[in-house]
Amino acid sequence: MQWSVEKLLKLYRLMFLIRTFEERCLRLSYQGQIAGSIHLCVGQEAVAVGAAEALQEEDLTVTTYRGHGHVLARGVDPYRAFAEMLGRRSGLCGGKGGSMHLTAVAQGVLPPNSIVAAGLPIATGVALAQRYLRRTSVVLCTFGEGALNQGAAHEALNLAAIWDLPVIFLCENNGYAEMTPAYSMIKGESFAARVRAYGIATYEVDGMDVCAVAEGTMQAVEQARAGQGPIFIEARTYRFLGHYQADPGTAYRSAEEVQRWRARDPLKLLRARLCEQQVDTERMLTALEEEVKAYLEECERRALADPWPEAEVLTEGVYASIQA
Amino acid sequence: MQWSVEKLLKLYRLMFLIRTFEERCLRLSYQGQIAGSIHLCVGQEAVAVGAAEALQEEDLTVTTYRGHGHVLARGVDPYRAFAEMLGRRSGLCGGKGGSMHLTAVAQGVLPPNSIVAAGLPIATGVALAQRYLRRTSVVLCTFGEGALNQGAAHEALNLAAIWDLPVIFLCENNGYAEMTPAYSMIKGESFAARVRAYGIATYEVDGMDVCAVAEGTMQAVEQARAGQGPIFIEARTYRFLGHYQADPGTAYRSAEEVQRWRARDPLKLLRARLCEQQVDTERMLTALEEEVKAYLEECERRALADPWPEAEVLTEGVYASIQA
Amino acid sequence: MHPSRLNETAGQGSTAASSQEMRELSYAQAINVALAEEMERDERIILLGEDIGAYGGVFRVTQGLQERFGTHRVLDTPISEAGFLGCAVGAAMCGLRPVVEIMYVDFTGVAMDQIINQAAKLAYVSGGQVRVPLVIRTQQGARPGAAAQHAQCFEAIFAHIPGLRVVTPATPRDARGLLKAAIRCDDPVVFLEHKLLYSTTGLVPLAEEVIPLGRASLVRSGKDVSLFSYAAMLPVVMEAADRLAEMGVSAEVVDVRSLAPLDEETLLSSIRRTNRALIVHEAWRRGGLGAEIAALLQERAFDYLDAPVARVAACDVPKPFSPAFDAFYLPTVEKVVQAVLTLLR
Amino acid sequence: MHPSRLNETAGQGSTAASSQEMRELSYAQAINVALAEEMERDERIILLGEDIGAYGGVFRVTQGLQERFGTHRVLDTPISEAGFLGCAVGAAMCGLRPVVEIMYVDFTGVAMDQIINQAAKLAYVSGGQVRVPLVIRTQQGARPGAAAQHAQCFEAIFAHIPGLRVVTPATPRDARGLLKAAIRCDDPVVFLEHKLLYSTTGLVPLAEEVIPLGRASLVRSGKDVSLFSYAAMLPVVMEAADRLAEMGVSAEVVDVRSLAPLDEETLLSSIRRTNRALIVHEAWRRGGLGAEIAALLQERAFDYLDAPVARVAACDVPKPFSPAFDAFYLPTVEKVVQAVLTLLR
Ligand SMILES: Cc1ncc(C[n+]2csc(CCOP(=O)(O)OP(=O)(O)O)c2C)c(N)n1
Ligand SMILES: Cc1ncc(C[n+]2csc(CCOP(=O)(O)OP(=O)(O)O)c2C)c(N)n1
Ligand SMILES: [Mg+2]
Ligand SMILES: [Mg+2]
Repeated sequence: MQWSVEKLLKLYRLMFLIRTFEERCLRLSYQGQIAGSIHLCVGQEAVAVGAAEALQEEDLTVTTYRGHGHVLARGVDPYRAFAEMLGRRSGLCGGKGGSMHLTAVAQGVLPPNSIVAAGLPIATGVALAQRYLRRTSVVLCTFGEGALNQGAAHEALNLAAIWDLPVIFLCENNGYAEMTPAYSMIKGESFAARVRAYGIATYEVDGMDVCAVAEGTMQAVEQARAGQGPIFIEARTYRFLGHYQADPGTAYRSAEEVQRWRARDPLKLLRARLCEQQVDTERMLTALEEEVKAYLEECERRALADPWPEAEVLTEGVYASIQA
Repeated sequence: MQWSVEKLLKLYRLMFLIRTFEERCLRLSYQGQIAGSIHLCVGQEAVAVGAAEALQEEDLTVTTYRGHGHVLARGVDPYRAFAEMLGRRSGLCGGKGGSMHLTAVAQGVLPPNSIVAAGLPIATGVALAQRYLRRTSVVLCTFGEGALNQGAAHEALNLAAIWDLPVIFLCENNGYAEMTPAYSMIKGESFAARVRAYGIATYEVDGMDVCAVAEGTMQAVEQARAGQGPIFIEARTYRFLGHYQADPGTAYRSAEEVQRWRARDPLKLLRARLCEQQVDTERMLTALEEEVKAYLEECERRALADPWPEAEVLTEGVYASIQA
Repeated sequence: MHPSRLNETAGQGSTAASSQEMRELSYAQAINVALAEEMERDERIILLGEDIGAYGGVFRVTQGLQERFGTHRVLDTPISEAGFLGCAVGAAMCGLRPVVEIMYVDFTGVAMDQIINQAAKLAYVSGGQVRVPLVIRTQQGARPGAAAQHAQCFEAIFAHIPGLRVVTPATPRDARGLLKAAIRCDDPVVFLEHKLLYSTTGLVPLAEEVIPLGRASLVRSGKDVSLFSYAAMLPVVMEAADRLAEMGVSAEVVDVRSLAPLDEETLLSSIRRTNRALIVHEAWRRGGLGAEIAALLQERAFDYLDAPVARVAACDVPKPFSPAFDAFYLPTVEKVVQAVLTLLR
Repeated sequence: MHPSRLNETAGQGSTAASSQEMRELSYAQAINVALAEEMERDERIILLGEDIGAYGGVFRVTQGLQERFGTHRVLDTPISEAGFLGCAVGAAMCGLRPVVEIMYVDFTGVAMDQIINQAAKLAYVSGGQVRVPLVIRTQQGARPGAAAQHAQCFEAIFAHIPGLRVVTPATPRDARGLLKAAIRCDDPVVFLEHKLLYSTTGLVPLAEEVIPLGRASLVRSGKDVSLFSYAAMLPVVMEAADRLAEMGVSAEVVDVRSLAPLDEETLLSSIRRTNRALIVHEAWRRGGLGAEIAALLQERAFDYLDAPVARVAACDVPKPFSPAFDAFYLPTVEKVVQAVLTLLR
């Protein structure tokens, strides 16, 4: 597929924005500004940006606690994402969701999940609704390879298969589930074989190459939108940081392994590709990066200045109304 | 494999005993003597008897609500099984379990389960304990094909695979889960493919041919006992009656289909095989049948005469002791 | 009880019914009618569950609905409760109004994450960006010969979870009217039927009747003691009330029916008049809904209490199979009468 | 309280400790010590859970145990709670004594069938042919920034289920002693740790100490009011008691710690002396364990009550993320003090 420089720059900008957003979050966490656990996708940005590139505005995303990238890639305002992670009134969920539940329905982002694999059945239902309502939307459902050890994942794959639902199951295989190496928890080498056994076609893509992810996902989206049922994509990727902010990510993997993957940093790879295509890429990218940095700094500053939610809203919204 | 006439007669006797036991249960149910649901395995006796034939005394069985056959095939006293189903004090579980939980630890029968697929994780743990305690026992875990749509089944298969546990997963594919045709709930034709994706070897056997089941299970038992991990056997079979006593089994399958399978009644098939091997089979079998009938009539009679459990035992056994 | 409340409740009971044309339906039929009427009214309603379509449900509740509304609206599912309940949560967030059947409440064990962590929470955590208008229909309770994994009552578990509504009808009329309200409600509702009630019959208005969630129903007025109960225990309690009447004791009976949120006012107004209360349910006593009601009544009506709020419930053991245990395990008319007599001593 | 009981309880508290050599341990370390000591003593004990082996557990509770006891005794599992919990049930029936770690209590949602329908019932339905000596260790509760699916307290759910024992320690000493008892118990025990307590420290005897299940602990004597609480709420309640003391109110504090079966006698003897009680827990109020305790106290000590039994608990909403909500959502010292003052009015 041909990728225009503009398009590649757009993808680069988004990946850089996600990276910078998360680095800021990590700092805010260390400073005690962001409370609780945050699960960063640093290193996995190409998966988020590539997949979102393949979606139309009306498509829907069901992601996880490691979903900041997927959320921002759908065009969600980073200021409101910061505000949510900071627990402010202006946050996407008014401070009720936090890092693990960044919801933005206007951008097609349904509530992300922090129960491993719970999103798969939900995404299947989202897809059922699309088809039932004769919408052409497809559903992007993202999860880690560890989720495929959870029973709910299997039930969902089977349902999506027998009902031919328009879901793209995007498995981000980053090699670890928390501190556990992926291949120590399965016999053999293949997660995808499990999925094929349900009668679902599977692709594998290089999760560090945003164009490869986008191309794979586009093909999947096309099939799903054409009513050819669910598709499974396994993106081979890596998280550069730990499982969450309190994990340096060093106890269970070698520095050498991390280095090997960092050499394939999706930002670096795209930068290299851009450099091949255009002469003054470096200058353009530097300018772009400066712009993004300044933008996010401003977003963060605004969010930090925002007020906390008020006590009264605590009890609001548990039920739709007192009386149905 | 060579099967002696004595051995075949023994298998016939057991299958006939199970058939007769269940027919008596059905009558007792219609008479209101047995309360609640009973799930008969009429038509599937060859699976129970063939599988048990492959086991040693120290091996363990984890079966289901449709497990009367598996329980009796392990040599459990039919009188105590009747008594349990009748809710009597002398029942296997003192009347606390009933049809769905006929437990007989002395014969290697652990508590059967009435939650679909819950037995698979449990059997996996039973196998873990055998290996840990350096026992050579293997575990026979039986379930229907419908159980493979339940997440717990997948989790268990994966655990058994990665830990190489000595479990024989025996799937009785009788074509229906309650009133739902098996193949309407999966895409494609294969349950076994799912299992192979976990790195577990699978066999398929003719579930109406007791010798075929026994041979397949023997091979599986040998492998499992040799530490070659779990094995999956799919026995193609059919239940001649409904899902449970209140289901005539006619609404969702054709009379022609039932007839086709009844033509392969495991008792008939074995009778035919015996006739080929020996001249006066008919007479021997008739005598054997009469003996079994009389025996079970007596078992039932005794059980019916037994007293009900007393009120005091209701609260006994919920906890091992008041104070740990 | 405020007079106005009394009238309201009675209007949903039987007094006001004289002006309405009625038909006799079984509890199972009443649920079937409610589903059909609502599906007719609102295309967004779909049904999911095991054997509910072609077969019409193991308890025959969904009979004829797939034929009438099509396989796209009445979906037979694999044995995957977590899967299809989760699927319903997703569909509910996106414009459908799914009604899921979990064949026995006991099987919610395999789908509890989707109920507790997903259905109950996603609307709230999203800050109201989504709602989850989902009905989880299931049936619970014991019947003779039901064993430990097919006889439980889980209302206390569901009622403990903020975000869930829990309802349990005792009559065909309530079954229809409450289910219609549950389906129209924008929250996840756990709708608890009782296996013993399916074949019981009663009058149900021909006309539309939506019975609001969150309201208890006064089914018998009395002045000496308040009996709070629901579902299959209600007939037991009514029989006990008859017996008590013969003994000169006037018992008021309230069908709690909406278990979460509770209709606190109706319960409180009753006990403020009778000064004594007994709660009867089939769930285990320890940590059952009776505990919440007792705690609430003594908190908010302490000065009205002439005796402790009492409870009659199932014995705290797994339901044993043998019918010989049933009278010891379950609440009975006799136990209710005795408990009331103790209260009055 | 019987004097004998009081002594017993105190013996497990601090009075009798003077004769014992003590060491300071954190709550997490105390659990680690208990596991190590028991595993040393009894080869049948194995551990299963996610990231508990090589890594030593996300909360570092099982640190060093795999190294010490081997990979055959400390098993890292896939993310399959229903699978490995069920596996532990099976192993427990056949001679092992598994201790399973479920990383957050919230994740029991995916394994609830194995807890409620299997672990709790199989011994009973088998008529005692098997027992299920299984410990389910998990941790619960809120901390700042914990959102709805990582901050719940499910003790009321487990306590409702006959066949389960439910325990929750508040101190390192209790953590060690109660866990040892749980491991030695032949029943399934849900052992609820609290994430906020892991880093708290306290004195733990060097010598063997097994603290019996089923006994509450009197941690502070008082005469005006009884405060019943447990786990991470205990420090809150103790601080409230200090504040109340400054105001001239003498509050007795009982650590309920064994939540099912409950130590009814200790709770009753306390309220019979103080005539007023407040229950404080972090689980939701509606249908929380406080309901059971309140119901019980008014049932069995009605004539001793000078005021209704009161409850302070979490607000009935999913735990919202923002720390700004915490003081409104959770019980606080202030709320406890206010509730007591109301009781005394
Ligand atoms: C049901 C459940 N079990 C355990 C956890 C704790 N947990 C959170 S993330 C995680 C690892 C998930 O691994 P993977 O699916 O590969 O996703 P990744 O974090 O690598 O993106 C675990 C075990 C959980 N959130 N839910
Ligand atoms: C978790 C769960 N869901 C549903 C049921 C109700 N149910 C009992 S048996 C059954 C069908 C099982 O089919 P299969 O596994 O093929 O076994 P079979 O009955 O055919 O032997 C169902 C759905 C149950 N017992 N447990
Ligand atoms: Mg991963
Ligand atoms: Mg079947």
